[in-house]
Amino acid sequence: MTVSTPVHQQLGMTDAEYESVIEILGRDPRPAELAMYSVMWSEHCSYKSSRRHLRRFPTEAPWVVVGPGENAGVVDLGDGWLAALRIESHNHPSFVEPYQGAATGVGGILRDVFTMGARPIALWDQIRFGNLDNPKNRYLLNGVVSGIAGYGNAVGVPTVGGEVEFDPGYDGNPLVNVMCLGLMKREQLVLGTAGTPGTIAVLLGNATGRDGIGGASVLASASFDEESGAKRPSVQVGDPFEEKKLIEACLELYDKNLVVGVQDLGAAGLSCATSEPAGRAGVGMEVDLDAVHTRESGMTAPELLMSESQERMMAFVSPENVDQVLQIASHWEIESAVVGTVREGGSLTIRHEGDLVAEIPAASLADNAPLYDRPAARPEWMDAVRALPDPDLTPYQPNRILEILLDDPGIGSTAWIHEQYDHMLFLNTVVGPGSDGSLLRIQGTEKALAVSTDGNGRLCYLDPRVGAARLVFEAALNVAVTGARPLAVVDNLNFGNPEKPEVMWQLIESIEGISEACEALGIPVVGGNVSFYNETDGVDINPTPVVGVLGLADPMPEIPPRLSRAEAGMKLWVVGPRPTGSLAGSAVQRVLGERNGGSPTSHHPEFGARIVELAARLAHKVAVLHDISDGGLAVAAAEIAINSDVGLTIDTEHVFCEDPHRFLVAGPPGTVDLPDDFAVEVGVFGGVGISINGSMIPLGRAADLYAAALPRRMR
Amino acid sequence: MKVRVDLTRRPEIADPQGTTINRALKDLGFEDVASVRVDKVFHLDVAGDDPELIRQQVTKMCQQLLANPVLENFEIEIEK
Amino acid sequence: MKVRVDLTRRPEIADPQGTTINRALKDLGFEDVASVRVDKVFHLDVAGDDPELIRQQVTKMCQQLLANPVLENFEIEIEK
Amino acid sequence: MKTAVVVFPGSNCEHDVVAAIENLGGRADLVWHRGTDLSEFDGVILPGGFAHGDALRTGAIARFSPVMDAVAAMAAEGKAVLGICNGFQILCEAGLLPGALIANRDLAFICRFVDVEVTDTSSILTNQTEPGQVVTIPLNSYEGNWVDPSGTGRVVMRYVDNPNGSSGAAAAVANEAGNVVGIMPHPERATDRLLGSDGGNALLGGFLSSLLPV
Ligand SMILES: Nc1ncnc2c1ncn2[C@@H]1O[C@H](COP(=O)(O)OP(=O)(O)O)[C@@H](O)[C@H]1O
Ligand SMILES: [Mg+2]
Repeated sequence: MTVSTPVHQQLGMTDAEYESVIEILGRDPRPAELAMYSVMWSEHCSYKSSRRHLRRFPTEAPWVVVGPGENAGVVDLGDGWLAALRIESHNHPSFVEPYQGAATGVGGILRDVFTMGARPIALWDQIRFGNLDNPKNRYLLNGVVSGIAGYGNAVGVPTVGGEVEFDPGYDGNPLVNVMCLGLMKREQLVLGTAGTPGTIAVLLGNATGRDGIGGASVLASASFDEESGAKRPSVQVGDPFEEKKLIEACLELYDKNLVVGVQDLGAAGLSCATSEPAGRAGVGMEVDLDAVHTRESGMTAPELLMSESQERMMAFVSPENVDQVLQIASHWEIESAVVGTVREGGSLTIRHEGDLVAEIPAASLADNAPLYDRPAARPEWMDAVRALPDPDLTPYQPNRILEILLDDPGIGSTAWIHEQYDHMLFLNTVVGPGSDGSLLRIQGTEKALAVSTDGNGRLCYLDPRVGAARLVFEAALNVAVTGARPLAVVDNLNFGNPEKPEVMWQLIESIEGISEACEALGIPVVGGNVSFYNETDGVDINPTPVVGVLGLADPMPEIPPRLSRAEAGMKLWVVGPRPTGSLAGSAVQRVLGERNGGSPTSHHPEFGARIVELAARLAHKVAVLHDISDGGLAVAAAEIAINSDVGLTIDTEHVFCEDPHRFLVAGPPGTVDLPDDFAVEVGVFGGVGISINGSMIPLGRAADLYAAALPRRMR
Repeated sequence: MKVRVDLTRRPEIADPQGTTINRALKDLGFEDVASVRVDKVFHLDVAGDDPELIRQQVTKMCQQLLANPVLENFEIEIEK
Repeated sequence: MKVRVDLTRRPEIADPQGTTINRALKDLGFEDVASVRVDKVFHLDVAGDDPELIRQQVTKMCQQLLANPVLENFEIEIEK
Repeated sequence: MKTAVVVFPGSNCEHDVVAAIENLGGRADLVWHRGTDLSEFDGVILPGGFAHGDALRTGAIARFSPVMDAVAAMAAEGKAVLGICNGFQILCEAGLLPGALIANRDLAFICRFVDVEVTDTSSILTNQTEPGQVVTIPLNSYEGNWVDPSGTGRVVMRYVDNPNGSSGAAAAVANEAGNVVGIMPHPERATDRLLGSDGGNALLGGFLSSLLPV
């Protein structure tokens, strides 16, 4: 940037936005005030391009305790138990520094959840990269996985599942999303409110440094280009040890009922942690920046207000409890400081070194944030792409195609990833990574929670509405095959540059698709996140909405289905609509090097819901349930054979088709009663290989390909 | 030749480990310690006898693998 | 005063990191690298102006906390 | 008979250990690392986790926690002292067990079930098992690679297929008397078939049966 650029533009603000600040204040903003508006009104913090479209989501259900808008969604599990869930992206920071970017992403999503009063019990990661033949992508995958492991393992929250996708579209713009689930008793629920006048604001945790000044907000609100290197100094370093102490300290505060509200410090740091709780409570606040404990000397007011130093929380405490709060902080060996007092009226008044540095309406940072209705238009390339023919499979034997699929890093085993994550801590993980949804028991109850997270940029590129809807149905089915019924959805919308009408159209269509599916399944969206500007040198990523579905199994199946429970002599059935045979957007199309194209098979709302319910019921009776997704029936069936170490003979058509609402069942003949209107027997277990319509792979070879697909490329 | 490569963390980047070690030293009664920073050193044994060539080579290694420019600077010393 | 403490791994102790980095360097085509050892350095800032006293103090820190005699030796250098 | 489970800042397996002990009919209480009096306890377990964030070296700082004098005293009295994962690392740093733990051979964190074979039954961990008995328990560590230049460590359990380069494939190590044991995999995570294995019960059962009355 040249020196002559006005400050507000250097801070990423448009002239119009600057004008409305002047209008709100009735004067020119002071530097600290301008800094606050610039971060709070950034795309990342204000959702200014997506807000009006997010209203489309169904968000109500009798079991919703807290919907979108708070730090995390909260749903009622019965018997006094609540679950808190949220998903976040850390795409741009992870490209700049994969280890720290991913690590601080984990730290951030954890804070969103324990801010609500819940103990974080599990994490799921959704990570996307360009192809692994490019060393840069191997470096990124390695750094991101180490970062998630390094932070998640050390902070003591297991990462029990996730999702990984490779596509050239993510070259230069990897996606790193993380979802967190927390558990609490009803009494522990806390909101991000500043409470009533007189309430004291106590800053807990890490000292404030110049970390990530404008980091998340600026990085996540502007596209990459040659300059992105110049943005590097704002890299933040995660400290899981500090976060672990912060979690324990906060949970003790909730137990002892010592806080009226809590707000984590994430993007926009103190600016957000003071203005948002005050805004929500309709009060004002006096803040003394000199009280903030700092890591570096000589920090200016704008720096203190914009710093994104990690592992910090703001607790709002009644005066009589302040001493006890400070004691608990020191017991857990974390720093704490009284930094503010809640006041009548809506004014946020901030002092630094004796000067008044900001005096603004607290609510204006959120409520008056710009709201854009950006132009949207269906890309004109859509028709051509959707008209592309399906790949011709006739030159290939089925076993050859299956070999290629099992050897694909996006389809093969993810053990190389999830064995770097502690996925067993807390002794809840009944079904962990490596199958469909994860199943976590709630000890001391009959209940268990199931989660699956799913995304598919290739499908959403061909049809964002159908693609996004199918994701919700797939995640719901992944949850159902563990014996759970879907309860709620969180979504993470990873898109390109919203200033392009095509990208806005993709966003709106995806939101429509997610909403349709949620309505069909009767589940609400309780939280989410939007990540725009995922483009590099003008090229946008495939539209990549990611959804996480939470389900409740009550009771949990006594012996849950597992991919490893098939035995010789068992039969294999496929349940669901007859496949159309379409290969549009399929894994086969990709691994055969064909251009991503065609019109993906649409979802079927009533049918989708019925299939999910059927799977949830069957899960209490059968040995193996597995949903059909990437690689179609062939890969799903092979995964059962490989995990159970038993051969399998399949005889049916369209084995690589990925049509939605379908799952596999394995069990002894005659013991499983399936609705014969849409259940078909397709195979029998036994023998030394996986044989598809007479074309066979030795079981050992299939297992080796599947196991080595990822590690052999990372060596 | 023996080459020493010092990686030093950029000053503006937080060093949680150093902070924790500093706290531990204080707890042990070492009050006079103002700050602790933890860094890494590589000791390389590189074939060849032209210090300049080796320095160029090691510089490449640092840029490509050994150092993370986002977090740290590197310094190369040809020892003998 | 600024003090530099070098921990050097005892030769008989395996160095997985050094081995891994050495392999990675070879993969990148740096054939001339015979061996890589990775060690830790501490940069301490200690109050006081008597180098000898400070050396004694830092020696204590190393014996008590900073170095693990099973794994490593330490070397103290008073920088200024 | 009561067991102390020490909680250091950064520990994270303490609740799992208590649950596993109680699941076997034992009694266990959490003790914060600043406590100095363990006289009411018959044995002590240092649980897994990341005490002090593994700063400097795993266990290096935790070793100086006030509670460690009491732990050393119990070790000297012949009481049962068990370190699991990070607890193992702390016992080595404290000099209560020989050797030290360094980074895994392949420089990656490893979380998965591993088969571990009993090689020596005269320890508080293995006294209820048979020589050669193989149990399946989860490993969960980055610094699980035990080195012992002194050669004095007594390996009581070894990996069937050494996953991390540990010398002698050691998974669990005891002092001469056998009352102080460090184990790298997590027996408390293998106490219920539903979670994949109950192989840890034989080991924790051994620990409980070896608690001396005060
Ligand atoms: N990045 C990851 N981290 C942890 N577990 C993962 C990751 N990617 C995939 N998994 C696990 O691998 C299994 C298969 O993933 P996926 O193919 O996405 O399942 P599905 O197709 O049923 O949604 C799931 O159990 C998932 O949790
Ligand atoms: Mg699935």
